[in-house]
Amino acid sequence: MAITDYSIAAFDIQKIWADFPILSREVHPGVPLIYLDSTATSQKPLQVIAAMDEFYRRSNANIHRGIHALAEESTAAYESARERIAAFIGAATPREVIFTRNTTESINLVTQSWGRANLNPGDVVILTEMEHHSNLVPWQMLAQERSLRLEFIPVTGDGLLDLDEYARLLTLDPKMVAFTHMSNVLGTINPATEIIRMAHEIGALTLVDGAQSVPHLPVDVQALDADFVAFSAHKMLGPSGIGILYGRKALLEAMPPFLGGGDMIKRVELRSFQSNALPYKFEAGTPAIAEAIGFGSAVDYLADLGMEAVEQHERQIITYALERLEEIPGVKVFGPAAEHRGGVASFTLPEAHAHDISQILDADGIAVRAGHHCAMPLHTKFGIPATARASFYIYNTLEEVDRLVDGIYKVKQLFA
Amino acid sequence: MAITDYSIAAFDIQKIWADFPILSREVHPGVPLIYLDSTATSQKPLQVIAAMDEFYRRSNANIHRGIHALAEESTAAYESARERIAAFIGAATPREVIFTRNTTESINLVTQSWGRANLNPGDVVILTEMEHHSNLVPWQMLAQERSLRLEFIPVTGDGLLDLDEYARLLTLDPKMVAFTHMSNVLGTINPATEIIRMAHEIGALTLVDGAQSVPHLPVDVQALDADFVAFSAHKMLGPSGIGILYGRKALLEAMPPFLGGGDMIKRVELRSFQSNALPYKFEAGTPAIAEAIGFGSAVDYLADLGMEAVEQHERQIITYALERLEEIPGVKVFGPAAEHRGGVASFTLPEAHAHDISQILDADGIAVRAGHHCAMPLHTKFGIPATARASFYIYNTLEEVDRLVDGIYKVKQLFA
Amino acid sequence: MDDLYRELIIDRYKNPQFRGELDPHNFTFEDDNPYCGDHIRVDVRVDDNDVVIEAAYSGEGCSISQASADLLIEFIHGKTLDEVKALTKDDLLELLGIDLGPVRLKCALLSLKVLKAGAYGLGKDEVSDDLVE
Amino acid sequence: MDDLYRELIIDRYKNPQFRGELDPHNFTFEDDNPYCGDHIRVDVRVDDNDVVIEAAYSGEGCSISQASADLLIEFIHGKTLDEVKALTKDDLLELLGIDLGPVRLKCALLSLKVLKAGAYGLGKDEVSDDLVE
Ligand SMILES: Cc1ncc(COP(=O)(O)O)c(C=O)c1O
Ligand SMILES: Cc1ncc(COP(=O)(O)O)c(C=O)c1O
Repeated sequence: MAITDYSIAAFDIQKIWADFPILSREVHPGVPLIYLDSTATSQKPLQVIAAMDEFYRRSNANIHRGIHALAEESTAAYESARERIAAFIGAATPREVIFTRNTTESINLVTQSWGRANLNPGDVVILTEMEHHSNLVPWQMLAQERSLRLEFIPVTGDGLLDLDEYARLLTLDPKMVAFTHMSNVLGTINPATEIIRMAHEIGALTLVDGAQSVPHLPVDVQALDADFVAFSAHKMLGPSGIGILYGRKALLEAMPPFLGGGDMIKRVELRSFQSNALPYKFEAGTPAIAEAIGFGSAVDYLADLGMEAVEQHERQIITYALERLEEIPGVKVFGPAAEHRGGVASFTLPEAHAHDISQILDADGIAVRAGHHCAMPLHTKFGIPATARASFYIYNTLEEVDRLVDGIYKVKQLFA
Repeated sequence: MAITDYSIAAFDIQKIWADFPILSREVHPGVPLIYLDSTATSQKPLQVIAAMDEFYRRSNANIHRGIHALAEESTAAYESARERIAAFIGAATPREVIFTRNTTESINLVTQSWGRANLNPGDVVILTEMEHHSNLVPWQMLAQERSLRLEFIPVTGDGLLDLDEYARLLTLDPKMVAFTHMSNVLGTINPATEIIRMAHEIGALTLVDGAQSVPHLPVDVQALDADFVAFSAHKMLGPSGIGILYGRKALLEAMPPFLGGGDMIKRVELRSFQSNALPYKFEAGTPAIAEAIGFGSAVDYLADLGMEAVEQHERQIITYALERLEEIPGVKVFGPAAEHRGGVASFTLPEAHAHDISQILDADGIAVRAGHHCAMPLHTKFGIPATARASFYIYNTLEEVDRLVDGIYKVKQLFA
Repeated sequence: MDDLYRELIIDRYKNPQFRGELDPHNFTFEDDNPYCGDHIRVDVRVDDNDVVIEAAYSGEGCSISQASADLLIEFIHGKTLDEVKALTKDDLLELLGIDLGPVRLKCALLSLKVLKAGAYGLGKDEVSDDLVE
Repeated sequence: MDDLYRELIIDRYKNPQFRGELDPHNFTFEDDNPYCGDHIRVDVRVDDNDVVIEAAYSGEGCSISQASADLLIEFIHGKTLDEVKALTKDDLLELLGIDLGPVRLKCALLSLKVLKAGAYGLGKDEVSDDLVE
């Protein structure tokens, strides 16, 4: 869409639009894209696309073992990406930063390596009712295998975690508290520092699902005092196929390997092996090399904007979006007030199913997601099968919110 | 290097060179690249790079759940790639084709899902002495966890599997025979059809490590009658970060999930979940979407050339390379005669360590790998810590073999 | 978005013609699409020659799932059970007359899946997407 | 490739000046680089003031690992044990005077790792790359 809205001062939106080729695309003939689905996956700036392109055109080689020039360039680029990502999240050392496929694999690495080694029948793990399936199912699998007890911090009617109930659950002496920093449905930004402090007081470890927070908020893993943090590149301007598990060095060092194979070993005999040092111990086989390099470029882009500015930009949009959505008769937006949330608004209409909302909006080029957003239990709790979700990122504008609102009025008219 | 060698008729090398931008690069000022390290990872044609570039510039969205136009385009492109890969390997249905990160993860999926569900203390698994660490360590991890017995088909002095000893090992009633179709060190192409037939006769399942065979030979999983086949995109013109596990539908259906999370579920409640249908059951979280699309493009490229032509091209080069290498005094090439091998030649020199060979060759732009090539037990068996390895693919020429030989003479001179 | 979507689908969704339950019936079946909560039940009555003489659907969900059911039920009146069992995805898409992406396809096919599962007399656990592929 | 590589490294590799074993010695240590099989042992003799008065290395491997060891052993003659313990990666690279990629770096640093592990009196299991970073 044409950008006529410069009311948002956090950064230069016109410059950002020039960096994202997809935003100038028409989704249907004559219909430009309004992309409001960044919570599912973000768009990618030219800088990220070019970094990967350039890698394949100039430097591509397998890493770590090669002596020839390309192998050295590739290894240096891959490890430099790890260092920049480590700096971006404030890790004490790049060795604490493990490349995985995505948030989901990062969490499975924790459940299958740390969990199998440390949890015993009857042990309690605390999750929350607002978790994404990626932070539920791995624990359910482990709970079934190890007879663990899963307990859930309840979500209040206005989409916040019930911290009193959390305090009560902590008396069960849990070994682990695993929670999402920001809900991908409600947008709720949970008080991670407090949740972690309370867990540590009773000796529990913590895993932060940072899939939505690391892309949208300043996150410093040492300031949070988190034990594990999981996130995905594709939600923060980076490519698909790569994510991160951050873990405290001492914890990672004590954990058994997760997947076995090339690169994660120091020495192999026919019937035994010795694991490699961190971070390689957890990176079996040829990793996602170009993707790591693209991810490095993505955090450079975000760091240049400044994560405070990113957060401020989204706060302005979501504040405006909640105002505008709530003035539409019948629209029900789930989740807390703007000051407790990031740029996510999930809503329902009485006359039309979420799928129909999304399909009708698509005719106007507006991309929103419809469904349970991989959070079925939360939807069950709110008694709805599906919501439509508009989500915002650095490239979105207030004018796009207006177009969304116009579109919702069209849906209402069609289904009246 | 300038291409003046048109003696190889299997396909038009000049056309191929035009497709691979990296091949025109100078690795040092004035020194063009001679890339002889495709066994570690192949280079990528423009078609593959462009497919991913185009995806990020035009269609990028998360898949499977979205109704908007971009999500539909992305889903269709991702699934179309799966279909083309399935056709490329002759799978009965695309549902048997599971996207993983790489060969290594594919094998771990089998050991951790099929293996944990089906193997019990004392059960025998047969491997070979020429396996890559990726087909050793996952079985060692499982063997330790489940008290399995691992047995190894020996490698003969000329780098072939000892099939008499294999027949004897089969009397141990193994549950699984997991072997590499083509050795990444010796280049040996193992008689996979026969190995599988013999395993099936006594009721054992088979896993084929196809990391080197699928890129270089015609491989039809149904003709092989293989139960599982693992391979990586990055070794066959495709991107990093994506690989395949092929498995027979009935086997995959009976297996428990591997990683838990979004997309691999049908239904989730707080304390339980129901797995999704194939192939999604084994694809937890946002997959490597752009990479799948690039992989689809890579198999299109190979299918256009024809895998028979690819094999023939490499047979010509390796035949010539073995001839030329063997005429250099002191060079010892490991592995069988050309008719039993693909385009891989690992060798040693008495006067210089493999690292030195590789570094000196690099000064002339020649990229070969040096080390144990993730096959330490095989190197131990041959009593050498490291070899230098030259490996060939569709873009290599006889003239490049000559340059390699010139380079080796230089090494000999320096270290004389 | 196709104009047909607006006209045919939304019209059938707002003004269904075969909504309801039949009692007695020769078979009934219900299932849902876990991705979006769409739910469809079909009740079918056949004569001695296994020809459908009356049928109805009930349930809830998006316009595509409900309108498809309405169109499908209309279509099977006068068809034999064997003809019903032989119905394919393409038959249903022809009825709808619009292009559907992969997600909406699942919505559209729910009623066909339920109908065929009922016609074949399958148990709840035996239903799979293979029925409509 | 740097010409220095050819001259200095290959010369030292072919004509080592401090190759051998020392008996008696004040400490000895050996280890290898599993990636390539390079192996280095160092033997060191110090006087009453903990100053290195004699040292030697033995082992096998690529030219970088062996030549680095030769240069390093030459360098520590006359240094105190505390000075030896304080040696860094950069000190060694200065001795070598050439740029090294990540893999060859491991070859080059093996002798320093072994030397420092010996100087600190570490056990075999306590050796880590942290010693040379
Ligand atoms: C025979 C063989 N198996 C397995 C692998 C591992 O492949 P990846 O690193 O892509 O998982 C390789 C790659 O070097 C290989 O050559
Ligand atoms: C809160 C949250 N956790 C986890 C995930 C899973 O991320 P991925 O699919 O990249 O593994 C998502 C993505 O939808 C998410 O929003």
